[in-house]
This record gives sequence, C-alpha cells and structure tokens, in this order.
Amino acid sequence: MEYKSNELLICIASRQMEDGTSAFIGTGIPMLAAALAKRMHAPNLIPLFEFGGVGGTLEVLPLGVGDSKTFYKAWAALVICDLMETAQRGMVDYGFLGGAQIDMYGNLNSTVIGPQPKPKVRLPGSGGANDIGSSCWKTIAVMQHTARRFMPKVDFVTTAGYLTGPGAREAAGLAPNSGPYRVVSNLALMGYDEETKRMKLLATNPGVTVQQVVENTGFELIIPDKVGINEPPSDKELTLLRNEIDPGRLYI
Amino acid sequence: MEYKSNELLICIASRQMEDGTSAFIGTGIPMLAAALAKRMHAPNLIPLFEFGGVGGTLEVLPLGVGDSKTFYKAWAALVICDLMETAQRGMVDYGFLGGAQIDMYGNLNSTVIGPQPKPKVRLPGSGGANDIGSSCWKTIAVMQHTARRFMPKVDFVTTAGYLTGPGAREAAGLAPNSGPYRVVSNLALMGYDEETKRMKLLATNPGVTVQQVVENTGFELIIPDKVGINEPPSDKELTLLRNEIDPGRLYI
Amino acid sequence: MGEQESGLNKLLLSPDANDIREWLHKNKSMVLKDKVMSESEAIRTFIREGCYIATELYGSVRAPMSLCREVVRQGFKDLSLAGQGVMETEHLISGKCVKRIELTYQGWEVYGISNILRRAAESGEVTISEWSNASLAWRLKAAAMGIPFIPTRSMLGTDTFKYSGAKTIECPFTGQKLVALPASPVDVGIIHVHRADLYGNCQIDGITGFAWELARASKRLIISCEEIIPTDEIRKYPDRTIIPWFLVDAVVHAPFGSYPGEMCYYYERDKQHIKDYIDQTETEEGAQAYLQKWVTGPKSHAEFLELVGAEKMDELRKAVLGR
Amino acid sequence: MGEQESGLNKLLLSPDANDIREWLHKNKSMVLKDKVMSESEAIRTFIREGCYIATELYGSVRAPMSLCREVVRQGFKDLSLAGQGVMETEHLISGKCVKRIELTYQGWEVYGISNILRRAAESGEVTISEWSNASLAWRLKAAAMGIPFIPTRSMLGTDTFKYSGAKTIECPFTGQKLVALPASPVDVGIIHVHRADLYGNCQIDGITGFAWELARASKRLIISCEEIIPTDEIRKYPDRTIIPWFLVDAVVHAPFGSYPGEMCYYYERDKQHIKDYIDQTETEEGAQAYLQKWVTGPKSHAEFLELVGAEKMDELRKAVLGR
Repeated sequence: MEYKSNELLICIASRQMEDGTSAFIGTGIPMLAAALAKRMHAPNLIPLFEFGGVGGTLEVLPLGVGDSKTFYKAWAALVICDLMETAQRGMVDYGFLGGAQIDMYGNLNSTVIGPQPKPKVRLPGSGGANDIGSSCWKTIAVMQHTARRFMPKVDFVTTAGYLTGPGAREAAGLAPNSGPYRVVSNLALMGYDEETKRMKLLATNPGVTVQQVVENTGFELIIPDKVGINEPPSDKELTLLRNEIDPGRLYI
Repeated sequence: MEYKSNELLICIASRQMEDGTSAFIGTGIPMLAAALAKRMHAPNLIPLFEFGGVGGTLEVLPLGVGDSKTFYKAWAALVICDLMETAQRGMVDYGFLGGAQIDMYGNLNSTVIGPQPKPKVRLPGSGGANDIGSSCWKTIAVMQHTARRFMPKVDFVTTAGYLTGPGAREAAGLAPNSGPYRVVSNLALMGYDEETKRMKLLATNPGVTVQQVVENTGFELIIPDKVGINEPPSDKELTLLRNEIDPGRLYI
Repeated sequence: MGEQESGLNKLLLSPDANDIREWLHKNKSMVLKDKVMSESEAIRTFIREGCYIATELYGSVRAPMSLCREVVRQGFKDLSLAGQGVMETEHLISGKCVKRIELTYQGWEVYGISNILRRAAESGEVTISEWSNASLAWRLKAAAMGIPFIPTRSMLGTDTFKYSGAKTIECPFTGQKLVALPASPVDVGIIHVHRADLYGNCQIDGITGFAWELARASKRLIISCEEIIPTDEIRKYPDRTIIPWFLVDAVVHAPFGSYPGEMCYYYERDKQHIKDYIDQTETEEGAQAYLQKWVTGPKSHAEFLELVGAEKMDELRKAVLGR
Repeated sequence: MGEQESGLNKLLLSPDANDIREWLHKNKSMVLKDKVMSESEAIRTFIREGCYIATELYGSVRAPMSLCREVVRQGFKDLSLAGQGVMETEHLISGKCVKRIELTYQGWEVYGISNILRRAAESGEVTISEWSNASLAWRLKAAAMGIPFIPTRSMLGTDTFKYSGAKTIECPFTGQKLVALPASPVDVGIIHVHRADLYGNCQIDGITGFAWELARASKRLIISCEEIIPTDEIRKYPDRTIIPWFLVDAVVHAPFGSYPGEMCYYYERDKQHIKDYIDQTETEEGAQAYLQKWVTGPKSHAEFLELVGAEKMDELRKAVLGR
C-alpha cells in the first residue's frame, strides 16, 4: 500500500515502543504511534499523559495532553505533579519528545531560534519536555530531518540530552543511566553510541540512502559498518491507522 | 449547678475560642470545648482535624483525630499534609495542645520523662503537636496544674513555645508573631507577657487562690496587679455539655 | 559545596513564606459567606494592575475562558502571567494585558505554535522567563505547602534553567546537585470547576491538573463553575471537595465557562471554532478582529453565550464522552 | 550560611533518589497482573527480616489490622517501623517484631498512653528516633516526589529535631533557616482501603490520611481492601483512583480488615473491644494473652472474623454514620 511520510514516521515510532513498559505520550505522532503499538506488538504498553491520564485506551484520539480522551476508560485520572513525580522516582520507561533543533548529543530546542531575550522565532517553550527528558529512563525524539534542524549547536538547550558528552548528565545532577535513546526522523532511525554518547545511524527509511541522511545532518553522525533498512508500513499498520486509530484524519 | 473539674476545664477552654477563626482540635477536652463554643458564642468556629476533617459539625463526638466523625457533614475531608501545610502557610489561627510538662516559656513535653534514649517514662511523642506549635498563630495548652508539670526546665522540648525567651523562636527559624497564647489549667488561666514572653497569671478558677496557683507552679509565674476570676460553668454550658455534646459521657 | 548557579531572571513575587503568612492572616478568613458574583465584579474586585495571575488547566480543557475574556474587557495593561495555557492566555496577550510571562508552554499542541506568542515575544512586547510544566507546578506546590522552595531534578544542565529564576543547591544528605525551585505565590489564581457551592467549596471531575496547587498558592482565588450546587451536597461528599471555601474569594456561575474548550462529562470542545480561531490569529489583524467579535464585543458571559447559540451548546453537550 | 545542625539519629533507609530510581526500575513494572493473594502469602512474599515497614491510617481508623496480625503470626523479630499508629503498631511491638521505630505518636488519644510502647521503650527493647506527624508525612511525600529532601518549619528549635535524623539548611532564596526532612522510602508499605480491583487500583472514602504519600514512598506495597471490585468499575471512575496499580504488589481481600477499628461508611469501631484491649494491655501478661487469643490464635483473617462473630459485625455495620 502507498503511504504518506507521517504514516511512516508513526509506524517507525510505534515500533520503538516495548510491550509492558510505560511511556509519556505527547500530542500528535506519539499518540498515534502508541495507539498503533497497543494494537500491534505492545498491548500492555501504558500510555501516560502528563496532566494525569494513566492507561487510557486511546480508543478516541485526544487533541492534547490534558484532553478528556487521555483518561477515557483509564485506570487513573491523576494530576500533573503526581505523574511528573512518578517519572522523577524512576517509574517511567520512555518519553517522547519533539523539537525544532537537535544536536549530536540529543539536546533539544523547543524554546527559541536566536537569543532568548529577543528571539528570531519564539517557539512554544519546554512544556513537559524538559521534565520528561530529565526524568524518564529513555527518550525518543521525533523530528523532521534537515541540516538546519540536526545542527552542531542548538540555539537553546530546552531539554537535556547527553549535554556535552559522556558524564555530563551526571555532572549536571541528572540521574545515572537516563538519557536519549532514539531519534525517529522522516529519513532514518538513529540511536546513540554507548561510549561517546554521540548520535549514530541505525537504519535508513525505505528509499533513503545513507548519503542523503548524512547530507541532511548538520553534525558528524556516526555511521556504523552495518546500517539497517526500516521496513515500510505494513498493510496491517496502515489499515489500523486509517480505519481504527484516526478515521477522522485528524493527524494523518 | 454542681460541676466536675474537667467540665470547668472544658468551659474555660471553650471561652478562649473566637468566633470566625479556625483551630486545630485534638481529642478530648479541646473537642468538647470546640463543640461547646460552636453552640455558645462561636457558631462560625472552624474545627480542623489534622488528618483531614475540616468544618465538621461535631454533632457526634469523634474518638480520635482521624475518626469519621471529624468529617461528618464537613465541608472537606482532606489529608494530613494539606492541613499541616495550610497551617504552615499561615491560615490556621489556633491550635490546642496538651503535655506532661510545660515551662515558663510555654515549651511543652509530651515525649519522655528522663533521658530520651533510656526514658523513665515514655510518653506518646509529638504527634501533630510540634507541627501545630510551629505553624499555628496562637496555641492554647490544656494542662493539669502541679509543680511537677509546670516546671523550670522540661525534660524534653517536644513542641516549641517561646524556647529561651524573646526572639528565640525567630532565631530558630520559626515564623514571627506566632507562639503560645494561653494555658488553661484546673487551677487558672494563664497568658504570656508580651515583652519577656514569660507565662503570667490571667485569672484564677472559682475557689482557687493566687497563692495556690503559685504553690503549684514550679517556676516564677508573673502575677500582675489585677488577676481576674473565671466564671464557673453556667447552667447553659453544663446542660449543653451533658445533654447535647457528650450525652454518652465519653469524656465528662 | 559546589558552586551555586542561579537562573538569570528575577522572580515576580518573593517566595518568602513569612510574608505570605502575614498577608494571608490579614486578608483571608475561614468565615463562610456568600461569594457568588459576576465575572465583571470578581475581576474588578480582585485584579489590580501589576498583579501576577495564573490560570488552570491547559489546552482548551477546563479553562476559565469567561473570566479571561472579562480581564480583556476590563482593559488591564500591566499584568504578569504564569504561562501554562493556550487560548485563555492568548487572549490576555492579544488583548495587550500582559507585560511579563513566567512561561512553560504556549502553543496549540497538534495545531502548532502560537502566533500570538510569537508576535509578542519577537517584538519584545512581553518579557519571558523559562520554566518547565513540572517546575511551574512544583513552584505552586511549594507555595501551597508554605515553604520557600522545593528541590527537583528538572531543568538541571539546560538553558531552561539559565533563563529561569531558580538556583542550584547541594542536598544536605546525599551531596547531590539539585535545582531549588522558588515557591510561586500568585496574586490572583483563576480556576474553572464543575461544581461549587456559594461559599466556594469546589468539585472537579476527571484529572485535576494543578488546581490543588494553584488554589493553595493564590493570595486571591476566583472560581468559575458550571453549576452552583447546594452546600448540603458538598457536605454529603466532603471527600469530593478539592478546593475548600476558605481559599476562595469569588464564585462565578459560568455555564459553558470553558467554551470553546471542553469540560469532561459536561461538553465537548468546539473543534471548528478553535480551528477557525487559530487560522484567524495568523495575523495581528485577525487576532484583533476575533477579540472584537468574541471577547470585547459581548458585554458579559451571557451575551457571549448568545453569540455561541443554544444549538451549538446542545450539540457539544451531546458529543461528550461518558464515563 | 549559618551553622548546619543535624539530628542525632541515623536514618533507617537512605534518602538517595538515585538508589530508589534504580531499585524501582529493576523491581517494579506497569504490567497489569492479578495480584490477589492471602494475608499470609503477601506478608511472606514481601516482608523480610530487617525491613522498614509503615502502616496507614491511624487511630483505629482504616488501619490494616488483618495484615499486622499476620506479621505477628509469622514471627518476625527484626523489623523497623514508621511509628504513626495505635493498635496496629502496638501488635507489632507486643509481638516482639520490632527493634527500631521512627516515632511520631504511639498512644490512645482519649484513652491515654500506650503501655506497650512504655514497656518497650523504657526497657530499651526498641530504639526510637523522634519526628512529628507532619514531618513523617512530608518525609514520605519527599520519597513520593522522587527527591531526597523537603524543607519545612516543623521541628525547628526543639528536642524533637535533636532526636530526629533531620538537618537544618538555609533557604537559597530568603536566607531563612529551615529543617531539611530526609525522604523516607519504606521497604514495605501496608494500607487498607475500601475498594480495589485485582490489579491494585484503589479507592478510599473519606479522609485519605497519608495513603497517597505512603503508597508512592513504598518499594513494596501491600493493599488490603474491604471489597474487590471489577476493573471496569475502576475505569468508569478513574478520578477515584488514589493508588494506581503499578504501585501495588499484593491485593488482599480483607472484609472488616480494620476491625476493631472503623471504616467510614462501612462499619463503626468496636469501642468495647478496644477499651477491654487497653485495660488488658496494662500488664505484659495481659498484652500477651490478648495476642494469643486474637492474633496468633486464629490462623487466618477468616478465623479471626469467626472469633469476632457475624452478630458483632452486623451491629457495627448498622451503627455506622451515613453521608
């Protein structure tokens, strides 16, 4: 089946979600990805919404992280502090993040382009991103892949990735063994090198070459000897997305 | 009408409660005093129970500060942290306290007689007393009056009074303008001298002489030129206490 | 102890717990009295130029829209804002009521960024300090607890910290580096709830966001509610009271008070209205035209609801998800 | 910075947030599974000698009596206890299960002091550090929040502070002296609730004491409940869930689990039983006789309830105050 670019993004993001884990879900692609994962390989994935929804069915798509659909048939409708503290306590596995810019250590900018006091472009700000990036064990960024977004130094570190490299998170006071895990882009899937904490290519999307990924990345991306190729969305994934998850085409 | 010693205590404690104020109420005498005050001069007194009951009617007497009667027809059934934080924020006017020992600065001991690690008598411990004494604006102690209980130096400061005198609460980090306000005993009603923060006699109970109060006080009590005499329990007070407030004679 | 770092921005209100104690003691009381009044009276009575105000919840969900519209109507020019909001706070910015924002997020989630915030921030019309969702909620929690700060791990190592007003500290027990979040008392908190009695005892259905924290951090608290219920109903279910009366200064009866946002179990959001609004606010002229038609045009919430129309409200009531 | 003062007593568990993070990550999961088991299995599975345990609520109100009796039955000898309790914790002391207490209050309120605590403390059988009700609750709250300490004004200037394990600090914003309360994670928390589903999602009526805090501060959490309800009922009222399943390790069905204490809206306390118990515990022999008859005598909660008798339970159910 034919598919659109954001359908591919959703499917690849979805495949990163592990059954039996918990994940902070933001509005948009992560929401659809979680809804898809729950219907595919991860029925026991627990979606958490930062304003309090815990374990909702995602039968009806929410339009925001405080939306009543985030706790429809959920096990608990709690409060923002409780959910953020649950993450701070170390009980949340994954967090999904977005942003306008990312660097090779996975630091994310969703605050400003240009200087903060007089910005060229004012972006929405941290929201829950900084908290999720500080406290979840693993974060997954979902990004548009261009050299202006994958850049050597982000204008503003909204959310901590590995900061300046190995040991920097711990030196800053953040919890050991936490940090960026994956980057899902329209071109490829990236991870991080264990030793250097630098972003590395894991797999290219269907029809995308390694060369294209490198050209669209503004910093030196680690290219391992073996780079995988992501499977395109399956018919089953697409059918679920289009017919069950987002029949009103709010997002796709 | 004839009355018993604890009926007198209850009535005098009750008269210290001001209409339109809030007070942390402990089990026993303060509970009956609050129930009486609400029916006499202070219908708008708001009783607070530290485990969460706010504004209950006290139609049925509770047996403890967590008892379901503390929130029967109450406006709110909250939690201990919330109530203690409300006091810490400065929203609670009065707190009632008890203890085995008190000194001239109103410091209270409800923890141990003798050394803490190997006590002669182990008492219950602070409970909410320390918190109430730290955070309420004014505290009222209800005590049995003997020279061994009103003593120069308490064995253990469970709950801060004026500590070592003027300025000591503030130096310890406690909020300005808070501290001990009244002591209601079976012999007399005491207050504190504004300047020295030392306990002073305000009024003797019916049939008690100033000399008797002094003899039963183990420290130098300030005796002002004018000492009042507490009114005995009125017929109305006694009738309310016996017929409405504690008809089952749980406390009186 | 390691070097203490400080965020660059000044706090809008002092986190000093003693000052707040004295203020609350002098100005609030536990006496139960009828606090029901109109939007107009509530805003006029409790908001002053220079005030630091905050709204709850977020994202067109249980947002105090009728009260925010009234703030714009009364023409305030110099407010400070705790910036966790969407349409409610956009109105305040668009209405030129706001000079300073302690911001965590101002955007439209799935619908994209806030053009109104962009114009205000890029022109320098408002000054902004940066915080995260949790750190802002925790700052309110510290104020609610009556303590001057709360420690956390959020914001460590980032520019979000640098452009905040927080400080780093060392844990006295573990030596760990932490962020000390200063308590954030607010001059006026504005919260929309499902039900309240005339004294201000409030019930909320569904997630309660940061209503608990904001209610307790507010020196003045204005409540709007979908329904005013008998106080006996409150007293029958005291365990449902999330905001007790003594925190509340005004109770405003505002059915559909969150419109065009949603109110769980009561009514759905008006997606089309919101979408049209967002399109319209792409330009400053469009934003001002919206304000004129929907905010300053109607003179009261009742007039606003006439503009919305009974049919639309019926439709949104019917569209709501049940339990 | 002024001189830092430290309480004399060592903490029983480290407040280090990183250690707790690692432990929870390794040992807990969000997977939904049937956790229903007996008192015997729950205690045997999750409590070990040396554990630091804590119960909720307090004062013969919603106390996890059936679970505490089972701890005594299983003959533990070296537990540490967070001491905010009455009969529930007296049983543990009387049963010689406890060596160390972080105490705030152990007494009978209107009925006077605890003879069992007196004997244990005065003989040196248990060692005690001192805390206040709020400081103990706040210590649990700090653990629940995932932070190593919380600042407060309580305990300042007193011997309660001196015999605690807290420290003083200076507020980085105001310079005010504060008490830093170390987070108090507990090895095993034990909470009795009105209703739970088989996964451990819990509902409580009335005041919720410090259930929220203890549930989140507990590395292992054992729930007993009056009723096990269908999970669909939980999902219909997600806003009633105070303890979500992922905090819970065991769900024990224990009707009249708080007897002889009360359970609001379900049953009254058995005043006579409590009064007789207190009289009997004036002597060590009496206390041991009570334990033999009521605690170690019956081999299970079911046998205990037989001893209580259906008639008594009916009477207490009827005596309860409504809403």
